[in-house]
Amino acid sequence: MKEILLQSQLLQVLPFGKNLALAAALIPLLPLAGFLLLGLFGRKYFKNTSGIIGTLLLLVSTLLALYIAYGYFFQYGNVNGVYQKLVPLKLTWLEFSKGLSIDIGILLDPISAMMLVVVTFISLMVHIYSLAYMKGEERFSTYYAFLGLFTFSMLGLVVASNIFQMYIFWELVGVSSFLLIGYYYDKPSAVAACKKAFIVTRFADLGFLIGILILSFYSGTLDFNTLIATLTSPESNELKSILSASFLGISALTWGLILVFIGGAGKSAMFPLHIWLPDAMEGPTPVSTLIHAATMVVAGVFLVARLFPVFALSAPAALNVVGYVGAVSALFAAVIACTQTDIKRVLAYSTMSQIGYMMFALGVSKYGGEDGLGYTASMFHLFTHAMFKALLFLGAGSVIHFIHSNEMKDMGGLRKYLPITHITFLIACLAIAGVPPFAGFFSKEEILLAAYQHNQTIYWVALITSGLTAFYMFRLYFNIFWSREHHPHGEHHGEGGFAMMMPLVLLAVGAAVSGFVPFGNFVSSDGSKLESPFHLQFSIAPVAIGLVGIFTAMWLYKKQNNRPDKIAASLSGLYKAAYHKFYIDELYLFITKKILFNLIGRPAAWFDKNVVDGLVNATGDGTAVFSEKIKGFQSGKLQQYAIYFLAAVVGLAVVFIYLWK
Amino acid sequence: MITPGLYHLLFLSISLFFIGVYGFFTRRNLVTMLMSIELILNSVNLNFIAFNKYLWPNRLDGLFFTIFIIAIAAAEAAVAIAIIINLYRTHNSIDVEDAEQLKY
Amino acid sequence: MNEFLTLMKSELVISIIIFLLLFIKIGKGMSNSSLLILVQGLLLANFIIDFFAVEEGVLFGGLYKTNLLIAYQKSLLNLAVFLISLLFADWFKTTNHLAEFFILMLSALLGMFFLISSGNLLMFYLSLELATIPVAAMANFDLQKRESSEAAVKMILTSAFSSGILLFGISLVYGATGTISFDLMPSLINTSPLQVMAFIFLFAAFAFKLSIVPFHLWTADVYQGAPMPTAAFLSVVSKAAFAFVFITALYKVFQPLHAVWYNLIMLLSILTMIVGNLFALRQQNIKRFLAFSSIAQVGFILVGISSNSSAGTASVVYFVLIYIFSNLAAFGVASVIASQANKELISDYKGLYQTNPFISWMMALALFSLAGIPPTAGFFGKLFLITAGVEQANYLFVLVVALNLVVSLYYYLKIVRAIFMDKNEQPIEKLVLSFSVKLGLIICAAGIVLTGLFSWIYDYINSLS
Amino acid sequence: MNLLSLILVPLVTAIAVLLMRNKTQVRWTAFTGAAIQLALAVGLLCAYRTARLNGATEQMLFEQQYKWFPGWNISFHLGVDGISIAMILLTSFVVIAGILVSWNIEKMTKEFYFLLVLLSLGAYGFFISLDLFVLFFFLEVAVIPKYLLIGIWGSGKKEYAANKLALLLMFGSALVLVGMLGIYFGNGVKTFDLMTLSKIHIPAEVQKICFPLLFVGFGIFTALFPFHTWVPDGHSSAPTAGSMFLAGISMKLGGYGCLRVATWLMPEGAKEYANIIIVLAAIAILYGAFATMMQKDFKYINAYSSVSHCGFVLLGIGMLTKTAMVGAVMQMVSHGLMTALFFAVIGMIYERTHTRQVDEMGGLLKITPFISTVLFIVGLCSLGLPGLSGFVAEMTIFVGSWQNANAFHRIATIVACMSIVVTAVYILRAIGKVAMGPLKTGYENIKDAAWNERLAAIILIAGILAIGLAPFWLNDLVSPGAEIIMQKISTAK
Amino acid sequence: MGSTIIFYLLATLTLISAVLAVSSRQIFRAAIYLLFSLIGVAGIYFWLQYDFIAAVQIIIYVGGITVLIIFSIFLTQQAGELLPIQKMGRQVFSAAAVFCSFALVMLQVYKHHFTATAEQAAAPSITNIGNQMLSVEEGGYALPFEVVSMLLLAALVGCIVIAIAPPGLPGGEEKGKSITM
Repeated sequence: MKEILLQSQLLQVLPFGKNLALAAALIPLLPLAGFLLLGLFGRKYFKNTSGIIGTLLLLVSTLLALYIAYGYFFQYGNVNGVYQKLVPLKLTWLEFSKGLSIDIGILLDPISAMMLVVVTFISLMVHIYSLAYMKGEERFSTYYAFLGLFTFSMLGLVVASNIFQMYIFWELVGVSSFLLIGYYYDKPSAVAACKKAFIVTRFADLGFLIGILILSFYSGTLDFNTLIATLTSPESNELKSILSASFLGISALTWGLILVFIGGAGKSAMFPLHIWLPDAMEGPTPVSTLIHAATMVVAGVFLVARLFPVFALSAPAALNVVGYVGAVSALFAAVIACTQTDIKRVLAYSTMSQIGYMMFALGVSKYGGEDGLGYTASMFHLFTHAMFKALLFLGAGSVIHFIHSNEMKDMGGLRKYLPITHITFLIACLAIAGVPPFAGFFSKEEILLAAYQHNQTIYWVALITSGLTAFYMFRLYFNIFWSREHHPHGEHHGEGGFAMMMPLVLLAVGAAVSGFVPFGNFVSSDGSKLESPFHLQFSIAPVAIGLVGIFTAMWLYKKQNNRPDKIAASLSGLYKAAYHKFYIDELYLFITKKILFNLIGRPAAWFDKNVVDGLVNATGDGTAVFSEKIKGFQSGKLQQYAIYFLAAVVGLAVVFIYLWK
Repeated sequence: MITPGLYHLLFLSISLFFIGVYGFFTRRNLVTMLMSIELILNSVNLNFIAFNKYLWPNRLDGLFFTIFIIAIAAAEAAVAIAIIINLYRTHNSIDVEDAEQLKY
Repeated sequence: MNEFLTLMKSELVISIIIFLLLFIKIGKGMSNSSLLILVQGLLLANFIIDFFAVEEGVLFGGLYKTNLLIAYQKSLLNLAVFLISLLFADWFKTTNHLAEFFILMLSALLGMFFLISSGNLLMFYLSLELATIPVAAMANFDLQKRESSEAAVKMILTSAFSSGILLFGISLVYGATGTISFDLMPSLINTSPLQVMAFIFLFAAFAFKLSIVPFHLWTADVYQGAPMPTAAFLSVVSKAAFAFVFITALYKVFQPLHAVWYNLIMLLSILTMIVGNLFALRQQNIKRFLAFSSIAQVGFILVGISSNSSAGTASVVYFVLIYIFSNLAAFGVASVIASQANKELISDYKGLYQTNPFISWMMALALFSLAGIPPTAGFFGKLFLITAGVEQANYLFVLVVALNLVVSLYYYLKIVRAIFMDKNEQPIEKLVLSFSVKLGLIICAAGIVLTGLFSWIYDYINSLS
Repeated sequence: MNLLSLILVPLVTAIAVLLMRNKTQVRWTAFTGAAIQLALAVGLLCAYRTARLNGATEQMLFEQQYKWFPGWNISFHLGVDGISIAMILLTSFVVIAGILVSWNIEKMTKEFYFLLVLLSLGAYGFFISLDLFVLFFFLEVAVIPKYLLIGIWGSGKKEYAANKLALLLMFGSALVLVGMLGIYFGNGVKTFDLMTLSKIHIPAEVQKICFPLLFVGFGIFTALFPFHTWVPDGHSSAPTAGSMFLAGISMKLGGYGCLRVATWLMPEGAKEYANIIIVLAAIAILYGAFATMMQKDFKYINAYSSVSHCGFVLLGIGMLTKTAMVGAVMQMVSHGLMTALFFAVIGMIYERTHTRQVDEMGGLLKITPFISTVLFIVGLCSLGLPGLSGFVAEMTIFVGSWQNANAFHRIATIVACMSIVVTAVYILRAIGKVAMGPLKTGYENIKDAAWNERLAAIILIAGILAIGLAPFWLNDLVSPGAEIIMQKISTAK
Repeated sequence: MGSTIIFYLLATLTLISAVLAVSSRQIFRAAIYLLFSLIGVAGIYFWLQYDFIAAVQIIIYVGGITVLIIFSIFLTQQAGELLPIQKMGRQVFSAAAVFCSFALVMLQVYKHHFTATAEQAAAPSITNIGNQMLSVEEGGYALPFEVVSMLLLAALVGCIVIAIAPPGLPGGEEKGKSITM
């Protein structure tokens, strides 16, 4: 098979290291193998061992990813101080026309190498965690199969060398997310949630698709490297034509990029396409960790980062859109997060808010050099966020595992029962609140700095959000672990053993120390090294505002009291609106149910049934009626027949003698 | 008084023809309808003879046609009458309007 | 004398059979079943003999003509009559007048042979009467039935009337041209109004025999009332013969009036198809239904005739061959059911498939062939008719013709639906098929399927015309 | 490779089916025939590729020509190119799956299989014939089996549906007939031979009349709006295998005809009417999708979705770019496999739950994991999930459509793209109601798929995956054919 | 002049009898009027000097067919009963149709310029007729003669079967008697 592919020149392998290509290819393929193995035979043969199989396969993947990342960052990736974009493997998957083809390939550059590590690592953590968390589930092997599918898809997405390849895996990620959210398929709420997630992201993907069509049409390629090269070199004809083509006064390039961004916004739950994310918490908690906190939701950020040169160099207007959407989402989600009582929903809104951070960091960034700080910061935050948000979710998972409820009101005082969870959760909270020296502090600092340098409005929004973040995280923390005393009922089953604790601890370490990674050395907008400056005086304000948030939360929630209710009452309008997520869901429901269904779907069905069908039936009925009408000619009267006979003869004679010669 | 010629004969035969046709259309008795048919055939005969006499006397085609028509008329009449008699047996009537069972 | 024997072989054989039957009848008489077997044997022999020593020639100073195509056409008619003798065995066995029936039928067949071979208007007229009057008598052979006598009366009187019209037309043609010979007429005929009128009078008689709308009104009534074999004979043999002679008349004799008759036929073919289809849609009685369906089929034949080319002739002859198989199979099945179960309504056919799968399939096959659905031969037949006919026509005409195909499918499917799909508490009980009926149906089925697929059949006809 | 075998095998199978004595024999005979045919189809693919690799450059390979009605210049002319082979493969997959799925038919088994095989015979013949007349012959051969299959073994308003289907399809073929004759007499040579016709220039005024006739005629088969009305009723009333054949094979006859006959022979006509085609196709796509959203009957859902999906085929053809045309062929193959599988699954579910109302089902994933999994796969394929065939086809069409750089084509493409969202909505809604949610009472004891159903599903899924995972082979197969059609179009005025 | 008057007299007789034959309400009288009309036509043949045809007309029509008709009237009609009157609408419509057709045909006939042959006339003598009737050569009528004889035979057979009443019908024979020729 391989020979045939090579012969037909569909498959290209860089001359440079077959091992690298193989290793890189194996990273996504191993989880895929896990999916196939467990999906096809898991129920029958690996009922109990599927978790181990999946985990082991992923472990290998993780090691390979580390190997690749190490090799890339420290051995061959950096040529003359600039990180190269390497394509060790490329398979022509579907050729539309000359030059325009979907290739399945592997693109290695700093962000994809970084993402490989993040995805495999978080996924591995989740795999391990799930060994205990999902133990005894009926569809245990299916679960691991789906996890494998998701990991495969996500890895395929991050290494995509071709924009269409990214779209392919983008969709696959969506569907694995759908399957995992709907894991508890007999719960109607889960079914609704998974459908919602899929459809909303699908809607956004429509934008992505059309964006791809626009970009590919003008650039004549789907390959990322070529695409970026053509659309960023000012003298290329392609760039000229895409800039000169315009619709509603906006250039085709801007349109294309905005549409692509809509796809990213959908997946990353940016306002107003965020509505699926909170509902997606219906899935098992480890799934939320993996998909809806650490990996899939940052795909949008990754996408913008992937096309960043084009955004930054050729379509700053589109980049502005990215920035503002990110900022709005960050603030918006933070406000809602303050009011939610379901702990996973709080975390979900927090995720949305943090991704907003990453987005606007990209939005305020420029290409190259010092101005590219936002880009580096965004990626940095992506990296650290993955750690602490995964930790938060897994911690929440432990809590839910213990309590069997998602609601804050059922919790409180758990610090005694769940000590490890408590500590790790606290670390994560500190990290996300931006308290030094935890990871979040460093990445957030850079983002705020970048925003401060380029866009003051966004900076202030970000600052407020930062305070709110600290507040709602500690609201959560205090509500779970402090507040009222817990009175456990029924049997007591500890923290869930080693399998659940080990990921927590590992991630806590990550959340604690990953901020010290000199990120700018590795990831920057133009591939060259970026010294990330550290301004002590600048970080006072964010840290201060974060501490204010933490202490407010402490004041309100550490002990059970009625202060929160009072405040909620005094802010009743705002509180209610935020509690109801600003009624965005209702708005969507109105649009879909009332407008789409009633104004388009129903008329279409009606039209089909009555007009189109009706016409056909009417033709039939009309013929029958007509046939009934003329039956009088066949009256059975002999003499009438003779009269018709004569009349016909004479009539025809007249016609042909006088009229129709 | 004009000396009779071809056109007189044709007028006669065509009149006879349409008198027969009229009879065929309006007579309700089957036997009288048959009589109308005989009138029609006679008019045709007259036509043939007239054409033969006035236009094409070189050959006797018209004459022979007439002879054969007369023979056929006899055969036809015989069969028709047989059928009518049978109809009379089954319907007990030879009114054409009683034989209108088959229709539409 | 030898010449007479070879050229008029078909007619002589038929005459001999007629006289043979006459003697048998006058003499001791035979039981119906043995007589039937004898007749079937004779007709088979006749059919086979007719294939040998076929020659072309002219007799009686031009009154009688024959050539290979005419001989082939006669063979087709022979075949049809033979099939009739097989398929309607059930009816034949119950009648009191079997020999007479065949005498009349063969006389009519003889008339048709002379008709096809006729060389002048007198022969044409006489053989036309010979082909008609016995059939009218045949229509009355269900002597006790009211419908039968009504049908016979309608047939004899309307055909007498149409003969009157025909004769009137002939006399005008004679007056205008001074000849009744087909050979001389083409050079003498022109488009003067009188001749056009005379032609239309003549045409009306053809139209009457072929049941072209609006001269078709007798058809359904007669088919419905007449005994099954008579109806089948009328709808298949008689129509075929008149179609053949119609072609000769139009293509050879009235060629100078082509401009007139082309338009006339185009107009009437559309009218015939539409009216035939519209009436067939609402029929309940199978015989009446088949009558209207055959009217619609004639519309298609007219399309082929309108081509005015040898392709037209070939396709008409070919279609007639297929039509013989299809229509006779349909009539045959209807006859089995009518004779044994005494049911003639389409609604009685509901659930037939449950009890009688064989005849159900035969009926379906026949109907599909009539509807022109491949792989049955009807598809080819219709398609070639249309192809031949549309060569000089416009798209609209072709479209109307094609749409009529769709409408006709609707009512053929109605019967198929009744047979195969509709539920019935009391379906027709299991019927016993005699050997001859089975044989007849199988021959028809083979014909329906193979005539189309074996293209040499068409090629042969094409080479004749 | 003798192409005649593609016709003879079904023919022999059909006759053998009639001769068998009991139902088991009938089933195995039909199955064997279908299996041989599948092997032949795959063998044909291999032989074709080998021949091409060995440098065969003719447009059609394995050509055969027999005399058939030479008086009309008709010949039994057979030959295949990549497009035909793709369709033949599709047919053989669907046929064998259809036969397997119908394993439990007890009512008139022999007749049922006979008609199925006859239908497949029509399809095979259609795809390999290179003579318009022969093509038309096989097109119509397939009509009556459909009618009987629906009318006898169907359910619901089966007689109405069967009638409607037969009449509308006949209406379509009537239009084809007129167009065909128009070409025959309009080309000056009086030939039905496609290869000859493709080389001569049919006068523009003839094309202007015949193209719409042929395109609409064939279009009716492939659910061209507004002549699609037979699709919902026909599909939903048919027995499972009937629906599979209808949607999987029969509708493809139309698409193939539109491409091979109308577009290829009459490029000027195609150019003239391309915009109308696009508008109709776009309407069909979106309108079909919206109409699907409102359906409650499972079979109607898939039937309407077929309208929508087949709209893509016509859109791809109407766009008149090579890529879109390749996409159209791919969509035909893909939709054929997918919709056949979909109907198969619906049939399996219906046999177990005895209802087709999605509201009355629920939670089937719990008790019938195999069937439900297949339902998921086919649903995802329908909504265009990468890795499954639907995605490949649709994306090819989109990319190809987008190559027309003007607002009209752009809008049509975007409209078509929008349907993928609507598709997601109705597919997920259906799957959600049927497979997910709490298990409805009364279904606790139903059994999962039997071996024959599993095999059928696996065969079709294999086809779907073969295209979805490795589309390049199909692309390679189809592209040269599309290229030739495009060449004709680009040289036309 | 005399022959002219005779022609007009014969023509008048023929037409008036014909009109009466199709309008009389007494069927027997109608038959007699038909007889007169046929005799009138025979007279015209005489007048045209086609004696043979005139004789045939009288023998077959007057002697044969009319008698046949009168017999059938006796067989099927209660004597003295008046014939039913056709509906007025039908009468008017028929008359109109007939008149229009008549007008058209007459118009065409009168407008048409008939040409006549210049060749020598053949005498319609019995010898000529007899010779031609049995000749098989060009201009002979042996074959039509045969055809007509076959027709008469067939008609005879048909008449016998049909007119002899089967058992069970009014006027039928006794049950069980088979009908032979």
